[in-house]
Amino acid sequence: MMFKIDNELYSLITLFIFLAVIPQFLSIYNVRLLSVGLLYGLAAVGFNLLYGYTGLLSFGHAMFWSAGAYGLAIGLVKLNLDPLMSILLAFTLTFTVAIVTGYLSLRHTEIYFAMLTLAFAQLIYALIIKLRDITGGDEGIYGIPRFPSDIGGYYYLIYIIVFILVILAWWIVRTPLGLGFQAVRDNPYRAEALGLDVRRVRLISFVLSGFYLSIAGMLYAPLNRAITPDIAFWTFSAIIVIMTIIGGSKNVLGAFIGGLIFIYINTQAMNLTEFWQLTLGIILALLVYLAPYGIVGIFERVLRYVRGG
Amino acid sequence: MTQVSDSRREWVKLAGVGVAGLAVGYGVGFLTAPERVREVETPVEGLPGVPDEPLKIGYIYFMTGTLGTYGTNAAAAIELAVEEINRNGGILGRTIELTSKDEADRERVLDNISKMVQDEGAEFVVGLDSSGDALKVIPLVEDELQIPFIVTHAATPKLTECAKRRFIFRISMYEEPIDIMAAQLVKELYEGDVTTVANIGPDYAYGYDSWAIFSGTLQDLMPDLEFLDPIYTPLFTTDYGTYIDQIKASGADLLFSSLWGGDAATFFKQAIAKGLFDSVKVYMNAMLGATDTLEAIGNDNVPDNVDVWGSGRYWFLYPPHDVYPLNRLFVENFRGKTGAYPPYVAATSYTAIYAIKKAIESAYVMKGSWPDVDEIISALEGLTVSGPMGPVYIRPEDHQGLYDVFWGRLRRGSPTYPIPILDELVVYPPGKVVPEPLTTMVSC
Amino acid sequence: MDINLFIVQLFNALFFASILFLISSGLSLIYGIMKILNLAHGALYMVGAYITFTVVILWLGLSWYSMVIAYIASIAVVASLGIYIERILLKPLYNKPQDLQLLLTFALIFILDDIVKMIWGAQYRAFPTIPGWSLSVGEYQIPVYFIATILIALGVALLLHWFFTKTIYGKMIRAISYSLETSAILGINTDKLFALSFALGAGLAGLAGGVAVPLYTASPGMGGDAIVLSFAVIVIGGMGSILGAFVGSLIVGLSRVFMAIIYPVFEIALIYIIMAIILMFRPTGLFGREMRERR
Amino acid sequence: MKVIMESIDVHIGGVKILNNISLNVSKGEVVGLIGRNGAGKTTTLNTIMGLVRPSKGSIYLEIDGSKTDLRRLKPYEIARLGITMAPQGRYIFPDLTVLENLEVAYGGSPPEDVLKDIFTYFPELGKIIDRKGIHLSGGEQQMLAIARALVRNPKIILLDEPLEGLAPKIVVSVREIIRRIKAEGIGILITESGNIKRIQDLVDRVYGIDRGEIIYSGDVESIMKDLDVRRRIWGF
Repeated sequence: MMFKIDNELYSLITLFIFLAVIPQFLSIYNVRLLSVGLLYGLAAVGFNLLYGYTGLLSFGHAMFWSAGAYGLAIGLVKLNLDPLMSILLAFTLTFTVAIVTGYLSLRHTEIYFAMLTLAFAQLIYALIIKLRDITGGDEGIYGIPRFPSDIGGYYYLIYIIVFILVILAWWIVRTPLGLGFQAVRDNPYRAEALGLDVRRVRLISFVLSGFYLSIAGMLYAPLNRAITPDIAFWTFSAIIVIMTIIGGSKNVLGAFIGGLIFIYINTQAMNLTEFWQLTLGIILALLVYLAPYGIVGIFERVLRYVRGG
Repeated sequence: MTQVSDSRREWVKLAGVGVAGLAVGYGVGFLTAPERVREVETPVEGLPGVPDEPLKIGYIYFMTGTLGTYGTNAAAAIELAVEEINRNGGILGRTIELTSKDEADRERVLDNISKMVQDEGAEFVVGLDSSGDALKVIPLVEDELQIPFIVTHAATPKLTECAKRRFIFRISMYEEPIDIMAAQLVKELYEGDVTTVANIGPDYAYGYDSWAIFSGTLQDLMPDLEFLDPIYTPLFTTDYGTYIDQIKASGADLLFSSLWGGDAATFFKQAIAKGLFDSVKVYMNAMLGATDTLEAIGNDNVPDNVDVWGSGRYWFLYPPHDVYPLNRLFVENFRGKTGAYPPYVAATSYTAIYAIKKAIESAYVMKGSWPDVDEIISALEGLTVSGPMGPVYIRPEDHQGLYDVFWGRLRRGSPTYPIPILDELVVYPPGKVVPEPLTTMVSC
Repeated sequence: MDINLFIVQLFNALFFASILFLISSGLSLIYGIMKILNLAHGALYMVGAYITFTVVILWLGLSWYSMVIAYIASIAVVASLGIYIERILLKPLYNKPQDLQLLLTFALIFILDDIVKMIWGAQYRAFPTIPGWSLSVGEYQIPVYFIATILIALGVALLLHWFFTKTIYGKMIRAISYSLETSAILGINTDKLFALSFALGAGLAGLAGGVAVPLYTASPGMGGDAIVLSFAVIVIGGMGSILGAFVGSLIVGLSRVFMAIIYPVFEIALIYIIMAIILMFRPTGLFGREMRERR
Repeated sequence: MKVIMESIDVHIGGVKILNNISLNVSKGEVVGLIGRNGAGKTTTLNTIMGLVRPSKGSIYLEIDGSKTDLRRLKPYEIARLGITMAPQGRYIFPDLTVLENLEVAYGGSPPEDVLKDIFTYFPELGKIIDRKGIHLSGGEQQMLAIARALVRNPKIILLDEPLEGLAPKIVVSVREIIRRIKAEGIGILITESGNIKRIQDLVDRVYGIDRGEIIYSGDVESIMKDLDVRRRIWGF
C-alpha cells in the first residue's frame, strides 16, 4: 500500500537525519542523554498509538516499559540466557501482561480504563518489589551487559530501532488498522456499525502500544546496565502521559518530540535551580496555556503564520 | 588559621602518637591503619603540578520529597566542609567547587550522575541514600565514569562486601556491624530477661537483611530465644496500628526494628499511643540515632517503661566533645549553619569531603604532582581520615569505611537538648563487630 | 484472634478508613462535578497537614482548643488555595482538551511540594506528643484520638449528606455533576458552583491533612502515597459518589488491616486486586452512576 | 423581547455544522424549526443558549430597542435574561426528586404561588413531587423538563423535540401545555424533525433547516407546497 508522503513524514525524516549526525558533535554525556531522549520519544509514540489514535488514556504504561526492561535483565543476568532468548523472554512477558491486563481493562473506557490500568501497573510494581529472588526487589538488577559497550555505538543501535519503529508507527496509523484505531476513537458506535470489532481493535492497539514501550524498556536496561523498580511506579506512567501531551498527541511526530524534549526540560530544570520541582512545575503549567495542542501545535501555528504571510 | 583546622591538627597529633586514649578503644581497623595519618602543611599558592582550575565535586541525595531531609542535611554538611577547606586554601591550593543533583528524580539518577562527571567535570562524586541506587550505579561508575565515588549513606552490605569494586567506596558504616552489635548487646544486657523476639522493619531488602543478620547472630548467641515471624511494613506506611497490636498480641518482649526516618518516628509515637511498651520490654531500632527522626519523636514521647536502644552511623555526642574537639566543632558549626543537631548523613558526607582532601594530599606527597585517579584510589585504600564520628579507616580490601559502632539508650534530652538523645552509649570497636572483608551474612 | 484483639484491630481499620475517607471524599467530589481527576489532591492534603502542625505546634501549643482552631485553619487555607487554583489556573482550560487539566494538576504536585519545602523545610515535621489518653480494651489500647478521628469522619460524612440532600447548593452540585450543560441552560451559576465544589473538595483534603498529622509525620511529598490509595477508594466506591468514598474507604481500610494480619505479603496488592475485581463486575464502582455523555 | 440570530456559522471539530443561519423569535409567538435529524436544529438552539460558540455572525436579545449581545454571555447568564430550554432527551436530574429538579432550576425553594402555578400546568407532577427523576416515565420527564424551563418565569423558551418519543395520550397533553404557555405570552421556539402535523396548529410560522442552512422561512401552510424544501426535509 502506498501513502502520500506528507509533511509529518518529511519532518520525521529531517529530524532523524539530524539525530544521526548530531552525536558526532556531542560530548559522551550528551549522547547518553540523547539516547534516553530517543527511548522516551519511542515510549511516547507507542503510548500515543493507544492514547492519541485510539482515544484511550492508560495510566499504567510503565508496566510495559518494566516488562521489557525486567524481562531482558532477568534473562541476561538472573537466568544467564543468551541475548536472543532474553529478548524472547521479554517479549513473552510483555505479551502476557498486555493480553491479560488489556483483556480485563478494555471492558471500560475513559477514566475507569485509566484507573484499571493504574491498578494493574501498581500490582505489577508490588510484584516486582515482592518477587525479589527474580527481580532483585527494591535493589533491582545490575550488571546488565551492553552491546556495543560504548555509549556512542549503543546510541546508533537505539537510533536504528527507534527510527524503524517511529516510521512504522507513522505507517501503521495510515493503514486500515490505524484508521480503525481512529474510527474507534472518534465514534465507537459508528465503528461498530461499520463492522469493526471495537474491543478487538482496542486490544490490538493496547498490545501494540505495549510492545513499543517494552522495546524502549529493553533498550533502556542495557543503556543503564542496571534497573530498579522506580520504572514501574505510577509516577513514571504519569510522565509517559505528560510527555506525550507536551509534545502533542495529534500525531506521531508530536509524541516523539514530546519524549525528546521532556528529557531536556527535566535536565535543565535541575541545572537551573535547587528548586527544580517548582521550575519544572511552572514550565509544565506554562506549556498548558501556551501550547494547548503540544509543541507541534506551536510549530504548526508558526508554519501557518509564515505561509499565510 | 581557623579553629577548625586547629582542632583538626590537635586531633591529628593525638592520633599520630597512637592515642587510643579516648575513653573507648579503637579496634583493629584503626590500629592496623598504615602510617598515613600525617599532617600535610597548609599548602601555599602555586604548588608545582597542581592545576589552576577549581576541583569539582558532585553530590547526589534525595533533595525533595519525603526523604528530602537527608539531602538537605548532607548538602549543608558538604558545604560546611568545602567552606572550611576553601577558606584554608583548598586542596593543595585548588579550591573546591560543588555541583549537585537530586536523587529523588528516580529514573534519572544515572543520567544525572553522568552529567556531573562527563558534562560538568566533577572528579569525585559523593552521595546516595538508596541502596537500590547505590547498586545501580556500580556498572556506570566502574566501567564508564571511572572516578572515585564515595557512598555516604546507603547501607546494603552488597555494595562493598559482595565483590571488590575499583572506584566505589563507602565511608559510612553499613548495616551489618550495627545489627551484629545489637545481638551481642542483647546477650550482654538482657540474657535471661527476654524470651520472645519480634521484628518490624521496612518491606524491602534493607528490612529483610537487617532482621536476617540480627536474628541470625542472636540465635547463635542465645539459642533458647523464640523468634517470631518478622513483620514488614511498606515504605512510607502512615498507620502502624495493626502491626502494633499484632506485636502486642504475639507477646514479644524484645522488639527489633530497622524502620528509619519518618517511618521510625511515626511507628514509635503510635506504639506509645497504643501502649505497646506495656508488654515489650526492650525496643531496639538500628536507625534511631538520627537527630531528624528524634526531633520528629520529641522529648515528651520518651517512655519510662521500656528500654529503648538506638543506633546509627553517627551520634552527635560521640566521640565526646571534651576529648574530641573535632566533633564538638562540627556540631557547633552545623548548628550554626542549619540550626539543627547533625544527623548521620551530615557527618558521613562531611567526612567524605575530607577523605577526598586527604587522599589527594597523601598521593601528592608521594608523587610531587597532582595524582591521577589510580593514585588517588590507592591513597584512599587504607586511608584513615578524621571525621566527626572519630577516625575512619577505609579498609583496602573492600573500600568500606570502618569506625566505632554504638548503641545508646534513649533519654529525654531536656533541658540541655530539645530533642531526645542517646545516653549510656555502648561503643564497640569495629574489630569486635565488623566481619572479615568481602564476607557477609546476606546472600550476594 | 481473641475478641479484644479483634476489637482494637477493627478500630485500627476504622481509623485508617476515616483518614482515607476525608481525603478521598474531596477527590471524588471534585471529580463528580468537574470531571477532573485532581492529581494534586494529595499535595493539598499535605498543605493541610503543615497548616495544622504550624498552628498547634509552632503557634498555639497543644490543646484540644488549638486543635479545633488548627483544623478550621487547615480547611480555610486549603479551601482558599483551591479557589485560586480553580479560578486562576483551571478555569481557562474548561474549553480546551481535557488532558490539559490532568497535566496542570500534575504540575501542581511539583509546585506545591517545592513551595512546602521552601516554607517549612525538608525535615520531618511531627507532633511531639499525641493528644489525649487511651481507652483500654483488655490489654490493648485505643488512643482517644483514634475515636475522635473516626467521629470527625462520621461527622463530615453526615454533614456532606445534609449538604447534598438538604441545601440548594448541594442539590445544584448534584445537578451539575449529572449534566453541566443542562444545569447551565436552566440558569444555575455553574462558575460559582465549580469554585464552591473545588473549594469544598480542597477543604476536605486540608482537614484530612490536619486530622492525620498528629499521628503521622509530615514531609514534603507525603501526598504522593496518599493519593494512590485514594484513587483505589474512589474507584471501588464509584467516582463522584460520596457514599462510594465512604464505603470504599471502609473496604480499603478493613482489607488492608486484616490482610496485614492474615497474609501480609498481599497487604497492598490486595487493594488493587479488589479494585480490579469490582470494576470487572461493576464498571462504575459500587455506587457510581453510568458515565454519560456530557451534554 | 426578541432573540435575533444573524448570519451564524458554527464549526464543531472542524466541521461546519451551521451555515449562515438567520432567524428570530419574539415574545408571544410560537416559531417552529423543522428539519431532519442532524440538520442542525439542536445546534441552533444550543448556539442561542451559549452552549456552542459561533465562528461568525451575531446573536442578540432585543428588549425595547436595546440590544444585548448573547455571544459574550455564559449559558446561565442567558438563562437568567429570560431564555431557557427544555433539551432533547430531557436530561432530568435522575438523583433529584421532581421538586428538587424544580428547586435547582429556580435557584432555591420556589415560593408557594410559583409551585402552584406550575402544578396547575402540570397536575400530574403535583402528585409525584417526591419521586426521583430516574423513576419518572417518559411523559412525566417531558413535563418536568418543560416545567423546569418555566420555573424561572422566562420570556422565551426553547423546546427541543418536545413531542418525540411520547405515547399519543401524552402528546396530547404536551400540546395542550404548549398552547397554554403561548397564551401566557411566552415566546416559543420549537423543533420538530418529521411530523409537521403535530405542531402545525401550534406555530405561527416556521423555518425549514437542512444541512445547517435555513432553506425556508414563512408560514406553515406554504412549507409543504415548496417542492424543493419538501424534498430536502421529507425526501418526497
